[in-house]
Amino acid sequence: MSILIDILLAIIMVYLAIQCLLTPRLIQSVFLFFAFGLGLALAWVRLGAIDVAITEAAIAAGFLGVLFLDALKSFAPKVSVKQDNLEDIYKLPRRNIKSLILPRVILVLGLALFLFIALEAVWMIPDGGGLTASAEALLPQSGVEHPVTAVLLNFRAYDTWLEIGVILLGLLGVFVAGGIKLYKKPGASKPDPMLRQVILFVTPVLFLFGAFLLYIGKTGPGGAFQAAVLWGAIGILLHLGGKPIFAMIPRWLFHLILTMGLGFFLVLGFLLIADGRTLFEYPPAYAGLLILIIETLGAISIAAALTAIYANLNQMEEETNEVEPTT
Amino acid sequence: METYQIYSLTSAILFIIGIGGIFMARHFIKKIIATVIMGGGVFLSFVSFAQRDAITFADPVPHALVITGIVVAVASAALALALARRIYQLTGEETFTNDK
Amino acid sequence: MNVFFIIVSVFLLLNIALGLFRVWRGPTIADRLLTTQLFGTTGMAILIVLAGYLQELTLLNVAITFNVLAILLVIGLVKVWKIKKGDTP
Amino acid sequence: MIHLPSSPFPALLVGLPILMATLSLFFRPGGKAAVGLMGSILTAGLALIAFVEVTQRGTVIHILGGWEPPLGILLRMDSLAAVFIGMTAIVGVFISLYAWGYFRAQETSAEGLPLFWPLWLFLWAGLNGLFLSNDLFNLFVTIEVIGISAVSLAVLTGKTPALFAGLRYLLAAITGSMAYLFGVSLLYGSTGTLDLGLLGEVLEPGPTTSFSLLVITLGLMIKMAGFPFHFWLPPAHSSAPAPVSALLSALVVKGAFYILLRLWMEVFGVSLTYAAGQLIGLAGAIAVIWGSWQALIQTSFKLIVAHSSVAQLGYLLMVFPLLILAPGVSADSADWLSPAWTAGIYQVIAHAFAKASFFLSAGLIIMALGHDRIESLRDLVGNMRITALAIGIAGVSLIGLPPSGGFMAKWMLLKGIFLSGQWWWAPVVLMGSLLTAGYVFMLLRLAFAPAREMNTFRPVPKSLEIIALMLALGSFLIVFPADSLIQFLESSGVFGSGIESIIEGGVYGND
Amino acid sequence: MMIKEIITVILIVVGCFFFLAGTLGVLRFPDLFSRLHALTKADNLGLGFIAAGMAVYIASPWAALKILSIWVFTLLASSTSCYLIARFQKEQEQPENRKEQE
Repeated sequence: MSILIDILLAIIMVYLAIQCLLTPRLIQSVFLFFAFGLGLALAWVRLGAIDVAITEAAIAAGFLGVLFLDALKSFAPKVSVKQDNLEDIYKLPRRNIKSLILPRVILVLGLALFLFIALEAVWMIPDGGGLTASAEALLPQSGVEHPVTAVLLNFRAYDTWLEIGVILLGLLGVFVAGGIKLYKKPGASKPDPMLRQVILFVTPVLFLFGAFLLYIGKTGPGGAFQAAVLWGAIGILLHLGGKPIFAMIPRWLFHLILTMGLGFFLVLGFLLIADGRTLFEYPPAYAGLLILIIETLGAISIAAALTAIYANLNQMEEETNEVEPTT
Repeated sequence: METYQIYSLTSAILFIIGIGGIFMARHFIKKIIATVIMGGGVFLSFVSFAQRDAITFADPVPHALVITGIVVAVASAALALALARRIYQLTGEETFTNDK
Repeated sequence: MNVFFIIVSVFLLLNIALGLFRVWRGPTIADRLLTTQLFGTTGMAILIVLAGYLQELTLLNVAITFNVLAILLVIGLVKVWKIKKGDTP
Repeated sequence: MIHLPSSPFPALLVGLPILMATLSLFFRPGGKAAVGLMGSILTAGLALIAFVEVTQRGTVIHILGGWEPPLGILLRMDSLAAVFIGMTAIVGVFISLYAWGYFRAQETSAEGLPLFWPLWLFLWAGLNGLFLSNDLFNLFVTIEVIGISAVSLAVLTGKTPALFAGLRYLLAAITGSMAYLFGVSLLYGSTGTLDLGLLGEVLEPGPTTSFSLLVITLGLMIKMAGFPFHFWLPPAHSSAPAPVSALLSALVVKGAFYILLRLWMEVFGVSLTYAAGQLIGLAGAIAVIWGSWQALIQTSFKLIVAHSSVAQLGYLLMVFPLLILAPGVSADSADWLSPAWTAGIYQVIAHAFAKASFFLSAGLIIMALGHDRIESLRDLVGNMRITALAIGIAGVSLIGLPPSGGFMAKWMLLKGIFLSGQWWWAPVVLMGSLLTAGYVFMLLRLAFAPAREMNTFRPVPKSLEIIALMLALGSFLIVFPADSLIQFLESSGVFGSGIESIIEGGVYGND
Repeated sequence: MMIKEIITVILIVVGCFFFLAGTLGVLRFPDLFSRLHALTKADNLGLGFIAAGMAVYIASPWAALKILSIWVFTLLASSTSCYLIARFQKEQEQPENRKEQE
């Protein structure tokens, strides 16, 4: 009976995914992408993955959605807007369709075949049993009570550490690709009074709810990444409200905040190695405390990185400084 | 048919839709969205198997992997967006058709 | 009671599916955007109902996360359209 | 339980570059370079110490967090990983030295340029992590670290062609890693473990395994620019700054090959089919011919070198069919397997040295001329003697003339081809060498030709030329320790004894 | 059935009715503004009823607070975005933009 929910949800998700890619207008693609994210979050809920659902809501639909929306601003044509109906702004240029038909037919047929094999593979999958039992057995030694947090920050802490590095790396990549715009104060935009009210109201909520998610990560769904996005949202809001925090603090402090999570994690690991243990092998008595510190610092760092990614992208078009040729 | 099977089949479909989108969509943004959809399919398959392997709770390892994976995918998508916007800013191109 | 919750969830999902018809039909962009909003509200309702059905109160956290970030999205939207208005004389 | 000696080196090899990368962020451009160079030298030194440790103690492991697989992650440094890490260290430190001089000699204001150092150290950490990793998902994270840092490095100049190439590269990389991850998901679902060693023991053939083999192989082939997916490589490698091109070509694409080799040999042993091997070999063969041909008709130096990379990577793909004998065919000699995969490793090393040297020379030529159109290479010998020498030596190794490392690789490949009875690959190897000779000699002929008009060669730092030359010489020097190197590779006991015995004996030497 | 459950059922059924009304409005009403009106009013009311119903069912003050905040936030987001969509449409209907309408 409850399977009806799943079937409907699956159909809706597939429809949204296809429609999102087929629709000719960019703005609609982005909106359908939010809807797809919501559908996916419902699917995670149905599969009992609340942590994943919160992450999806926070970072994949929320943060990425904001980035996509911001990109729409950039892709709006800068000339000849007034002649056209606004509807057509995001319409893609039409090109010769005929030359594309044959390769596309071949591609679609190939994909259909691939889909068939994939479905067979997924349907016939043997039951491997998973690692639930071993995770459950070792959970008491991990320092936390929530199994997903235990895996993320203790059993597979190495992956999580690298992942914090990946976010920092993403920020560096954005710097390289778009120029470092972060430290410049944005152009004189008069702050919107209504926006300021909203920010005043929402910021404490974001902060408190983020802290709440971080805190309950020890015992239930929630944790550093989800909290980080909510805290990052504060930075984004402040940026939108004309208060770019990273342009206002000294640079070394910004770098410190940015690298704090990764650095503390790593230095702790090295100290543990010096102590004759292995990387990230916490002493059992302190495991809970260390995980909490790592999560807090990590969340702040990730929040800073996400804010910086957004702020840098948001200011990308502020001034066009041509890059001089090098090679 | 069990719940997890519906979602694992859906995951394969989303995966293929994503691949198709990456090849067939022309606009940069749509290609990037397609990679995210493809990733969604992959993560869905992880989590669907986790639900199958549930005992007292669902298998936490795939959940953790998926959280890591989502964050990594978002970081790559952000970089891709930065590149796409920079290209548009410098050349006005929004597809690969005229690059060289 | 569980059966009732399932029926409600299915009903709400069907509601979304119906709304998707508008996405397909249009005719204006605003119409299509509207439906995404319908999806958002209905999705919240489904999350709340599922929270009761699965006896899993943490689902409410998912809904709250979605909500607070939806506000961020809306503010971002204001910004996008403001820029565009600047372009139109 | 695992009976292998534990060592802190694997963890340090990943941690140290990231620590230095993080530190370098705090400095201004000049300081970034200094910290970055120091980080490179420290990492290289650490890698060599770790290499020596492996030669003495054999395979060492590092159980992260003290949690054993399947729940935890294990870093394993066996002889194969040690060889790759050592190669990365040597090539990496030379390229770092070159980059130090190269970026100082450029008068440029591209804002991102100082970020070369943190990005490169992250890339190095990712490569070390990849070579050491023994966990399918961790491999995904490391290839993402490598992918993001490689793309960022490729667009360092911020110019339009580089941006286009970078976006193409990034989209290809994401597609590849997501395809890989889908395979990982299916493998985890069907076995309940992510650890390579355990997976090899419990994996059973079936449609799911075959499909994951397919998507993982396709995904990694996209990452290593294997034949139908090579489209992103030439623009990305040719539009990057010279030290970055060298890194991308010499090291980054080898990461995907390393995973592919490990997975085929250690994990998928039972479910490999003869046809799968032949198919991937065919892709390699086409890449060899097509890439070399494309290199022959290019008119810019960097594009020649980039297309030549496609061809040389094709040789790596041709290793895979040799690992699987045709049904019913028994090999002439018992040890048919060893020449095949050691040929792959040798090709990786020889190509890393030669191609790094080529790209570094290309950077010098651009520095001297302002462009890299090949007709201007006339009288290169008269103006930049050392660079011309480097190109010549590296070219000889690329062709595979004795006594170069490239020759060793191709000779062992041919040996593997004939021992496994798959003679039809031999003409491809020879044909590839012939075409390679074509473009290398075309370059050399131009270099020796008298100048037609006054070519204005600006002076370039001699130290940079010497670095390029030393890398070229490196591709010859690797021949001398060949016997001990092969012995060392085989000593890891992972691949040496053939696929069947791996499955029976287990990987950790457990009992 | 307990009285609590009866209240829940009634509230949720009323909520569902509003949702249905909203969707039908979106499907059937002739122009954007009436569709907008239908959707905002109906869905927010519907969500309110369902939220109230579930709050009664779960019967924990902490959860009730969360549900209330979900409702408030959804109201905030949806009314702002409705206003935006309406303004967007208004801009399109400026004389120089009038070209494609229905």
